[in-house]
Amino acid sequence: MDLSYTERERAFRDELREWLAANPPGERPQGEEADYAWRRDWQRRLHEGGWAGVHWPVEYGGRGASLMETAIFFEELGRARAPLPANVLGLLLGGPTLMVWGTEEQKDRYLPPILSAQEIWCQGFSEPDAGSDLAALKTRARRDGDGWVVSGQKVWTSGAQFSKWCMLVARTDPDVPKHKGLTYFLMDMEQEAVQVRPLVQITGEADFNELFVEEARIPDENVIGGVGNGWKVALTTLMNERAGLGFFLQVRLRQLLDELVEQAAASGALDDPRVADRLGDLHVRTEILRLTAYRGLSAIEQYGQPGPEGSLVKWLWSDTNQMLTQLAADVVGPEALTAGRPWAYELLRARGNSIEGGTTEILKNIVAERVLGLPRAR
Amino acid sequence: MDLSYTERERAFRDELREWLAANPPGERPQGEEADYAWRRDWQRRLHEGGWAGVHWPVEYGGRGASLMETAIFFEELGRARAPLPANVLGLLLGGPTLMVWGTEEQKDRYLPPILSAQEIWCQGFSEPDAGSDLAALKTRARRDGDGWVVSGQKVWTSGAQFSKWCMLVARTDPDVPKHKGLTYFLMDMEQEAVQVRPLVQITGEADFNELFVEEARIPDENVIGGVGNGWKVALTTLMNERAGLGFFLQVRLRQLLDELVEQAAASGALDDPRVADRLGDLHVRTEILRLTAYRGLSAIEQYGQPGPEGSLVKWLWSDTNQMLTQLAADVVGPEALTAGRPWAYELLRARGNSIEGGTTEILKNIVAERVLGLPRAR
Amino acid sequence: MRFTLTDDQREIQRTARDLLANRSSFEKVRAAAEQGPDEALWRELCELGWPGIAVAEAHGGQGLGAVELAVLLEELGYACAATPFLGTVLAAAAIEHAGSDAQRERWLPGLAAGELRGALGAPGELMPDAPGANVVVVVDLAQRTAAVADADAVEPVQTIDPTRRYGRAPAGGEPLEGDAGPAIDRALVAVSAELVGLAQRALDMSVEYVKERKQFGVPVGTFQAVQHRAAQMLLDVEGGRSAALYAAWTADADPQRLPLAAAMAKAWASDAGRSATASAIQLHGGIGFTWEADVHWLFKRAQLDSAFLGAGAAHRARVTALTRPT
Amino acid sequence: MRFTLTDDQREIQRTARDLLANRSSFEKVRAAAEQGPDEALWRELCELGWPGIAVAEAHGGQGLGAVELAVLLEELGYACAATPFLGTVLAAAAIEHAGSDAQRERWLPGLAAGELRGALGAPGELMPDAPGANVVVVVDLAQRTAAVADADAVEPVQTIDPTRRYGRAPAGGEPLEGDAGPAIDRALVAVSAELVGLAQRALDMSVEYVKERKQFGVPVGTFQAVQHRAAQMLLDVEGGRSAALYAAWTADADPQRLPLAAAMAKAWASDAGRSATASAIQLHGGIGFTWEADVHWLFKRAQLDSAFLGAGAAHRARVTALTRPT
Repeated sequence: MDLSYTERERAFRDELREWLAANPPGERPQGEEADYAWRRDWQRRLHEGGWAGVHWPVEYGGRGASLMETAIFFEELGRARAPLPANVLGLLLGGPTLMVWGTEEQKDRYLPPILSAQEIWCQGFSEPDAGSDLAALKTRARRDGDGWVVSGQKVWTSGAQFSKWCMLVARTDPDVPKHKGLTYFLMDMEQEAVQVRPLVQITGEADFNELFVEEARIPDENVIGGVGNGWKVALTTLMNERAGLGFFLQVRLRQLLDELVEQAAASGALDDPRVADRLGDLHVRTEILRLTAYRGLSAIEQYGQPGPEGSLVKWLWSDTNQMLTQLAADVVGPEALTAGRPWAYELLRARGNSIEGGTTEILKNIVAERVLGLPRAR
Repeated sequence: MDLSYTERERAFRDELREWLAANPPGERPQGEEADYAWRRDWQRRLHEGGWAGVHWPVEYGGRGASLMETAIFFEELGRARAPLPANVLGLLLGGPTLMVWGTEEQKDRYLPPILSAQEIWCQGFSEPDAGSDLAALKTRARRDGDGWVVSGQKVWTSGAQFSKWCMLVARTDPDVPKHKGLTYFLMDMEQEAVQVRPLVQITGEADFNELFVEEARIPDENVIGGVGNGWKVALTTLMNERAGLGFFLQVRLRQLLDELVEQAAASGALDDPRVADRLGDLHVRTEILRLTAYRGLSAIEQYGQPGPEGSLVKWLWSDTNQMLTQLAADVVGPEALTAGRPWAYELLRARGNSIEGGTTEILKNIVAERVLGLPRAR
Repeated sequence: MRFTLTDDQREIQRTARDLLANRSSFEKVRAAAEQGPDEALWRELCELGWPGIAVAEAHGGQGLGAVELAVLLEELGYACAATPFLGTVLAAAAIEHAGSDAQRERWLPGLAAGELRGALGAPGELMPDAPGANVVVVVDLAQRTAAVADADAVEPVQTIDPTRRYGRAPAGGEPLEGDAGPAIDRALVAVSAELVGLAQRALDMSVEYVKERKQFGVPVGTFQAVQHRAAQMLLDVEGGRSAALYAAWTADADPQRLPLAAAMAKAWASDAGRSATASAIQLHGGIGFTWEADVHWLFKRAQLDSAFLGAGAAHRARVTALTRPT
Repeated sequence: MRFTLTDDQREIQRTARDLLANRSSFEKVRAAAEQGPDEALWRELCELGWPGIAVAEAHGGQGLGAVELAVLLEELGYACAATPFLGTVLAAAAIEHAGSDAQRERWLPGLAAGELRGALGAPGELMPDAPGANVVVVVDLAQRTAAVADADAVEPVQTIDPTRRYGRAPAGGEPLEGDAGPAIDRALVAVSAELVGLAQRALDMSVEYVKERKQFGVPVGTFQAVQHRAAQMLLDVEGGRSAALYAAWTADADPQRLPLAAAMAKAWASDAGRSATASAIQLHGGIGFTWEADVHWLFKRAQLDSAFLGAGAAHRARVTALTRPT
C-alpha cells in the first residue's frame, strides 16, 4: 500500500495543473445555450492542448492515461472549477463503446469528431415506461431496404438538443423475449423525424430531454456490434458510465462542503456543536468517498476488477450530497431557500442524485446480489 | 376532540392510584425464581384488590374496564414501578381467546385460575424454523383414542417453566395447505413429555424457553375453537397481543428517559447541545408514541377499529428504546457498559425489541400492505 | 379522553377537503406559482369565514378553536393551496392573544373577515404571505415579544416556493403589549399542521403512483424497499398529526402545556415534512424529479415551512430546556 | 497511488486469517469469556512476533508499520480473539513514539516479545487489557500527554464484553517525555481497524445466515429489506476500511495528516461498528438475540471499542476543529 502518487502520476498532475493554470476555464455564463457553447469551447481548448480524451488510447487520439491518471484528470478539472467537456457522453461512453464494438470504418468516421467536439453525442436508453429496466424498452426498429425505420420515445437524454448522434437502443425483433432482440444504433439527430422536448426538472432547468422518434431512418452501417446484440453493447456503455465522472462529482462535493464550512465559520454557526458535528460527519463522508473511490481504482488496476468498494461510491455520494445541501438550509438561513441562489439550486438538484444513473434502491440491490452474493431479490 | 380524562376515567385512575399507594409492589428481587414469585404474589394482591382482570367483563370476574381505562391501568402500573402480573399471558391472551372461542365448560374451568394466578399460562406458537410465519409450523398432533398426541418443538415461550397451561398451535391435518389444518390446544405442561429448556439471551438472562414436546397427550376437551380452526383462534390471540401492554412499555421508556436526563443534568452532559438535541428528540418520540397510542385507542373506541396510527406504535417504541439505550452509552460513560448495571442490561435487552412480537421489517410490511393498501410484497 | 375529532370538526375537515379538491388542483397551484395567490379561492375561503375560524365571536370570528384551525391548515397544506391564509390567521392569533383591546378592535374584525391580510414572522427571516399583507406582526423568538411592523417596509423575496409570497420585515413597530409566547406557540402549531397536510399528500400521491407504476414487470409498490419507505412516510405523517392535534388542543384547553407541546410538534413536523416530501420524489423515480409531476411543490413548501420559526434542532433544544429537571 | 496491500501485507493478512480461523473459533471465545484470555493463543501470537510487528527492529520488533498492525488488528477483530494484543501494541506504540530512549529500552523489547503485557487508555475510563498488564499507559486526551501508571493500582471492571479484561487506572505516574499525540492517534487507528474486523465478521455471518434461513418458503436473503441492510453493512465496513488503512498509512508515511485521518477513522468506525453488529443481530432474527448465536460477542466488543478513547461525536468534533478555516 502506498498512497503517494507515483512519479508518473505526479508528473501527469503537475503538467495538467500547469496547463489549467495557463488555460483558465472562466466563469460559467448564464443561460443554457451560452453554457453549452462555453463547454464546447472548453472541450476544443482541451482538445488542442491534448487533454480531451485523456483515457483514450493514443492510437485513437487520446493520451493513453491510466485509470488513476484519469481520476486525477477529473479531480483536477473539478478543482479548477472547470466544466465537464460538452461532449462528455461521447468521450466517456460513445468512444469507448465504439472502440470495443465498432468496425474500423466506424471508428475512423466517428472517433475524431467526438474528441474535437465537432459532433456531440447523446444517449437514448431510458424510456418512460422502462425506467431502470432496459429489457422492457419499447422503441421499435424495422428493416426497410438497406436501413432501418425507428419509432418510439426516449427520456432523460441530456444534451439531445445539441447532439448530432444518439446512442439508441431499439427492439429489432419483437418475437424474442426481453433483452434478446435489441440492437444498438447510432441515430442521426438532424432529421425531422426526431423531436427533442426539454424535460423541465424541479430546479426549473432542463438538463434532460424527451425524444420523440417517429419513423426516423438509420442506415445499416450505423448498427453498432451487430443486429440483435444491443444488450451486450449497451452494457459496455453502462459499465463506462461512471468511470472518472465520480471523481469530478466528488470534488464538487468537497467544494460545496468547504463553501458551507466557510460560511458557517463566518456566521458563527460553526461554534454551535450541533452544526460542527454535522459538518464533521460530512467531512468524514466526503473523505471516505474519495478514499473508497481510489481504493476501487487500485483494485481494478491491480486485479483487473473492482473490489466490493467500487459499487458503494455513487450511493455514498448521493446520500452525502443530499445531507449536505439539506444541512445548508439550516446553516445558511434564508439565502439557502431563495430562488436562484446557489444553495437553493443545489438543494433541489441534489434530490435527483439518488435517482439518476441508477436509483439508490437499485444500487443497494446490486451490492447485495453481485457483491455479497445474496440470492436475487424477488 | 377532548384530551382530558372523563369523570369515569379520572375516578378509575384515582382509585387505582390510591390502591397502588396503599399496596406498593416493593423492590424487584434478584434471581429468576424470586422474581417470578414476586410477580405471582403481586398478581394475587391485584386479584384480591379486584385489579387482576381490569379489562375482563364483570361476568368473568373482571372489572369491565374500557380500553382507555385498561391503558390507564397499565400506565399506572408502570408509573408505580410495579411488575407485570405473573400470568400476563393468561390475562391478556389466554383469557380473551377463551372468551371468544371457548365452550362454557372451558370458560368455567380455566378463567378463574388465570385471574388468581393459580394457573400460569404460556404461549406455544413460534417454532425454530417458522419464525414469523405461523403457517409454516411443524408441530404435529395426531388423534389417539379420545385425545391427541403431540410432538414438536416450540421456541420463545416465556414463563414456560412456571406454567401449567400452554396455548399450543399444532398441525392436525398435514394434507391441507399451510394455515389450514391447524388446531389450537391447551396443553398441560405438567407431563414428562414436555421438556422446558431455558433460552439464554444476549443479556445472559433467560426470559424465554425452548419447549421440546415428545408425544405429549392432550384430551379432546382441551381443543379450543374446534379441530382445524387453529389459525383463526391463533389470530384472536395475536390480536390481543399488544393491547394494553404497549402502555406499560411506553411508561417504562418514559422512565428510562427521565432517568437518563437526570443523569445527564447531574453530570453536566446535558449542557452539551449535541446531547440536549438527542435527548430532546427522544422526548419528542416518547411523547408522540404515547399520544399516538391513545389516538389508536380513541379510534377503536369510536369506530370499532384502529386507525392507521395503531400499527405504528410498536415500531416507534422499539426504535426509540434502541436509540435511547445506545445514547446512554455515550452520555453515562463506563457505567453504561459495565456488566450487571441497569444501563448495560437495557442496551443489550433493547436489541430484542425490534425482533420480538413481530420484527420491524414485518411490521413495516403490514403497515404498507394493510394500512396503505400497497400490493403484497413479493 | 378522546383523540378523535368531533362530528363538527369532521364536518369542517370534509368540507375543506372537498372544496379544495375542486378549487385548488395542482393546475391552480401551478398557475399561482406564475401569477401570484389564487384570489378567487381566497375570496371563497373568506366567504366561508375560515380566516376567522379561531377568532372570538366578539371580534367577528367564528369562535372555534385551535383544533379547528389545525384541521383547516392540514387541508390547505394537503392541497398546497396558494392563498394568504396562513399569514392572516397567524397575525390574527398574535393580535388576539398578545394585543391590547384597542389593537384587537382595530385589526381582528378585518383579519377575521379576510378584508385585511396578515403575516407573522421573525424580522429579517423569510415571512410567509408578507408581501401584500396589511398587518405584519414581527416576533422576537427569544424575548417572546411581538410588534406590528410597517407593512410598507416589507421587502419581497422570491423563494423556491413560488406558490406563496415571501418577504422580509424589519424589527420594530407598534408593540403588542401582552406576552407573545402563546401567539408564537400557536403559530408553531399551525405551521406544523400545514406540514402534516403536505406530508399526507406526499404519501397519498406516492401510494397511488407506486400501485400503478411498473418496473421489471410488477408494480413498484410490491418492492419491500418501496413499501418500507411508504411506511416510514406514514409514521412521519401520523406522528406529526398526533403532536399537532395535541398541541392545538392544549392551546385552548390546557395552555400551560402549550409551549412544550408546540415545540414537540414543530420539532417532529419540520423533519417529517422534509423527509416525507423528499421520499415522495424518490418514490416517483425520474418522474418525481420533473416539474410536471407536482410532488416538488410539496417538497418546496415543506422546506419553507420547516425553516419557518425555527427548524427541528431549534425546537428540540427548546423541548430539552422546557423539560430540564430543576 | 496504490491502495491495495502489498504481497507481503497480504501474506500477513492471510496467515492471520488462517491461524485465527483455526485457533480462535467462537468456542474459544466463549471459553475465554468464562475463564479469561486465551493464553495458548497469546503465546502463539508472541512466537510469531505479532506484538512487535510495528516496533522498530532496534527495540526487538519486526520494524514493519502501522498498516501491517492495522491488518493484524482487523483480523483479530474479525475473530473476536481473546488476547491482550490490543493493549500491548497500544502501550508499545505510546512508548516508542512518546517515550525517552531510556523508557524505550526499558519496556519496548519486553512488549515487542509479548513478555510484558501492556494497556493504554484515559484515567478513570474503561481500559482494555489493563488487568494483568505490566505497562499501563494513561493518556490525557485533551493535553495529549501520557504517563506510565502504577500497574498495581489498576482496578478491574467487568464489562459487557467478558472476552477482554477491562480495568480503570488512576491518573499520574512516570511521564513519557514526548508529545503523546501521535501515540493516541495510532491507538485510534488500531482500534478502528479492530472495529472494521468486527463489522466485517458481522456482515459475513449475516450473509451466510440469510442465504440459508428460510421464511415464508424462501431464503430471507431474497427480501429487499434484508438485502438493503446487508448493503448498508458493507458500506459501514468498506468505508471504515478505507479510512483505517489511509490513517495507518499516514502514521508512517505522512504523519502531518495523521491527526485528522485518525479522527476520521475513529468517527466512522465507532458508528459503523455499532451499527453493523446491531444489524447482524437483527438479520439473525430471534436467533440473533440468543447467547448461542455468537453475534452478540461482536456487538459487545464493538460497543466497548466504540466508546474507547472517545465515540463518534468526539471525533467528529475534532475533525471539524482540525479542518476549521483559519
